[in-house]
Amino acid sequence: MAASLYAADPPETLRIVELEGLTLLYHRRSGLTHFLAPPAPQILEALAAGPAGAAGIAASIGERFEIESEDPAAAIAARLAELEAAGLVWRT
Amino acid sequence: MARRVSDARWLVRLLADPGAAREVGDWTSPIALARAESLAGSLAWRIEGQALGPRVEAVLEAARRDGEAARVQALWEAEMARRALAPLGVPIILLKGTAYAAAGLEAGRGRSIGDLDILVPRAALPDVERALLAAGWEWVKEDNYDDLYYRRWMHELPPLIHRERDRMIDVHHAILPLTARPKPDMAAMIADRVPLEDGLFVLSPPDMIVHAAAHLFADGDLAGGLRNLWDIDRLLREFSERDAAFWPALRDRAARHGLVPAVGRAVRLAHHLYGTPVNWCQTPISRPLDSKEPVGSKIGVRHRLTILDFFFRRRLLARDGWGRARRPLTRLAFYVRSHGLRMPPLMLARHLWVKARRR
Amino acid sequence: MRATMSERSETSGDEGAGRPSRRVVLALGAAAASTVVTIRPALAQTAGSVLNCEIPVPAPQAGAGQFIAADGSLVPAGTAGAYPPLARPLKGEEVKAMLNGGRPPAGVDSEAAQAYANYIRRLQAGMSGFTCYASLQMPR
Amino acid sequence: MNHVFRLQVGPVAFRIGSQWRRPVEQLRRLYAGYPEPDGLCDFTVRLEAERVWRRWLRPSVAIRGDYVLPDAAPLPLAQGLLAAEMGMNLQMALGQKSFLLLHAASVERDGRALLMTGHSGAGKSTLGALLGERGWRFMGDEFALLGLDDGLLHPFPRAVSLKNESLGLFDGVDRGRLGPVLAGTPKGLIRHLRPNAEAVARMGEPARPALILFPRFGRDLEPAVREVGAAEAFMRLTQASTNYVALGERGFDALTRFVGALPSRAIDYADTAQAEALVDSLWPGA
Repeated sequence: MAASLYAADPPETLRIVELEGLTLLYHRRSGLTHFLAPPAPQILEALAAGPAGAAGIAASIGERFEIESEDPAAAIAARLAELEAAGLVWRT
Repeated sequence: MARRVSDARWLVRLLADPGAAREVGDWTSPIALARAESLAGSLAWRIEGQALGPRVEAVLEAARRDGEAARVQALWEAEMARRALAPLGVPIILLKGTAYAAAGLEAGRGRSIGDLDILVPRAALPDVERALLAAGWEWVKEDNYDDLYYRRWMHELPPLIHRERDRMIDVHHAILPLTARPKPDMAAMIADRVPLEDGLFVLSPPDMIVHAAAHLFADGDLAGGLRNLWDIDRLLREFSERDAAFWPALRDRAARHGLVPAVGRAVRLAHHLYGTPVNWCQTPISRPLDSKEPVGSKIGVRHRLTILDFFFRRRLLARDGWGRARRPLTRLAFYVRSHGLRMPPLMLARHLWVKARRR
Repeated sequence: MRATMSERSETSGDEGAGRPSRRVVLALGAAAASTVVTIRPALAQTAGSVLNCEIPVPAPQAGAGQFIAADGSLVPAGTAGAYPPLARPLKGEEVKAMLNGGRPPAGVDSEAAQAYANYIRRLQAGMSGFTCYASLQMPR
Repeated sequence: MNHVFRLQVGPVAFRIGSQWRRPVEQLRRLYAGYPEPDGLCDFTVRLEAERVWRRWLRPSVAIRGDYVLPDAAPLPLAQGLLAAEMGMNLQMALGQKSFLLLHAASVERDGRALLMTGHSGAGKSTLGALLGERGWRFMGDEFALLGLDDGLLHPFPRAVSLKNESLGLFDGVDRGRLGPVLAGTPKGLIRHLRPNAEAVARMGEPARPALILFPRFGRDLEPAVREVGAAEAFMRLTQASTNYVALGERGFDALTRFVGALPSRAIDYADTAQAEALVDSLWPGA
């Protein structure tokens, strides 16, 4: 479970528009529009480099941001579950 | 074009012969007809690029885009089902419109696609049901009789709907109700499945035709029949062009599944209405099943419509230029027939009794 | 959606989706907060979903705990001749039967059902259950 | 069908067929002066008896047509005009794919358009119709059509459906523009009002949008203005659109451009005079 790797569709299949700190994302594959709040867009950015697990994503986000969380990997895992339900990431 | 459009012949003619589009004066009726038969997208692709004027073009363009949106949505729903069921390791075979779109077949072009239909081995049904319920699908109806009826006699689970995406899925384990007279060989059908790139499957070409024909003529009341017959026309053309051995393969498969009459009728009516080119010597058309005649023999090969075919044709064309259902008696007859096909008379009586009491 | 709209981004605004030029603080959010909200069609699209959609009586934002008068208007709890809120939302299928003068939902007497039906007829866009009601109203 | 009426409203043409004469006669009177469609009608609406005998016996009108949704109660024949209007709305809501369809009222002044959207009962329809009588060009009170490629608002000036209290606000208009009184409808008392001659004559002229308003009406509300951010406006407009999801990426493009380029405000008002004053104060360049 903890070892699950997640994948996301390549960035060129997503349309992203920023509106007031929220990310509006059009997902070509599903034809659906999603509103994303941080850290969901950052997770998708991290996955653009290839499949990764929650800890790996937390580390990659940590390179670019000061993360404010007691347990980043657990927090990322919770966000991944939401992204998975929306079809934006899946387990490989 | 004729002032009054009293049946669906014009729609059929436009599909079969796109050049006839130039003869159409007022497009209102053909469009209404095509929408009523869920063929607007197919028609729009068929008569594309004919300079029919900006107003007509705008409506056709919207229909083509709609078909594209339907394709994206259907493939997405299939993908979400695949993700939900992947851990089971069970083959998931797409059926009907989603299968045509996923396999990139001409029949999928512009086609409206409603529910997601999938076929799985019967033994896998409980696991599939559990996995779908865990992934956000819910029962559409909670009703004991329907549930029991479905589980005992039908070829599919009661319909499920996804609570977030609002889309229905029909999970089949057979292509006809278990109570229907023909007993298709489901093991053979599943064994012959064809893989797609993403891990999903579709039926083999002959089985795809057998399923479409069974669905059209051995089950149901022919509602939406023109669209289903159009699917058959497109599939027959594409498969027979691709594979010289297609016709004999179709004949063998139809015989194996006990569906020669339905497939024969599908081929005859598709040829008759849509001009499908048919290799009459090698098709299942009315040839006695046990015929030992060599292929090409004149005996038993008939491409003319039977008397019964004419009734089917009458039912298929029963819609006017306002999109209204016509010929109520013919429709009623086919409705009654559809129940007769699904169940033996006693069971049918019980079924209708329970339904009536619940009103 | 509401959760997302109120919970504004913690990244500093000038970064956008691009590469950050300096370290910015990113809050990963409470486990329960939602970070993905999908835009759904404003009209229910399939027959199944229409029969399955739900209408709370009354809508929480219209005043939880209020009673429903015979004409469907909301009145203070305990008003004589008015009916208490329903403990569970009604399914589209039940509402359809009720609006057509058919059988009331299980556990609801026919006069109360009349009041609830009137309440539903008064629903307006934006109130819980309106989309469901509107979809039911749309003729096939 | 026995009785047929063809109607052009802005860029959309309807063919309405009825088994009864009356609804078509009422339509013809209500839409007097509208152009006849030239060629293809985009949508077909049918008013027909639900069962054969219901054509004569307690006649009730089932609303059918190209696009349909699960069964609803039919309307009594006396409300046949309403059935026709609902039938046209239904075709637009389910079948219109050439524009982004917003459930909104729109009016135009100086070549620029004001869009008002909100819950029904928020007053957008009444407000749109009123402004249309007071110097603005009325473009529509029910649906606004946002062009997917040009980003313009296209007029769709159907008859305004005035409900209950709002009827009194239009006492001054030419009586000939009013339809029959329809009592006891699912929405109470309804009377239709034909848009004025200018609105009809210019139904082919789109306008560049300039302001989005989310009005809210309430007798106890203090007049107020609140800025609405682009994200909130986007969200609210997707919920006010019947075809946003169906249009896919084109809808996404059109709507993000729309909310990104325009100011959006929510306004509260307790009477129409307040609303008019608020609109005037917010109108760019006013």
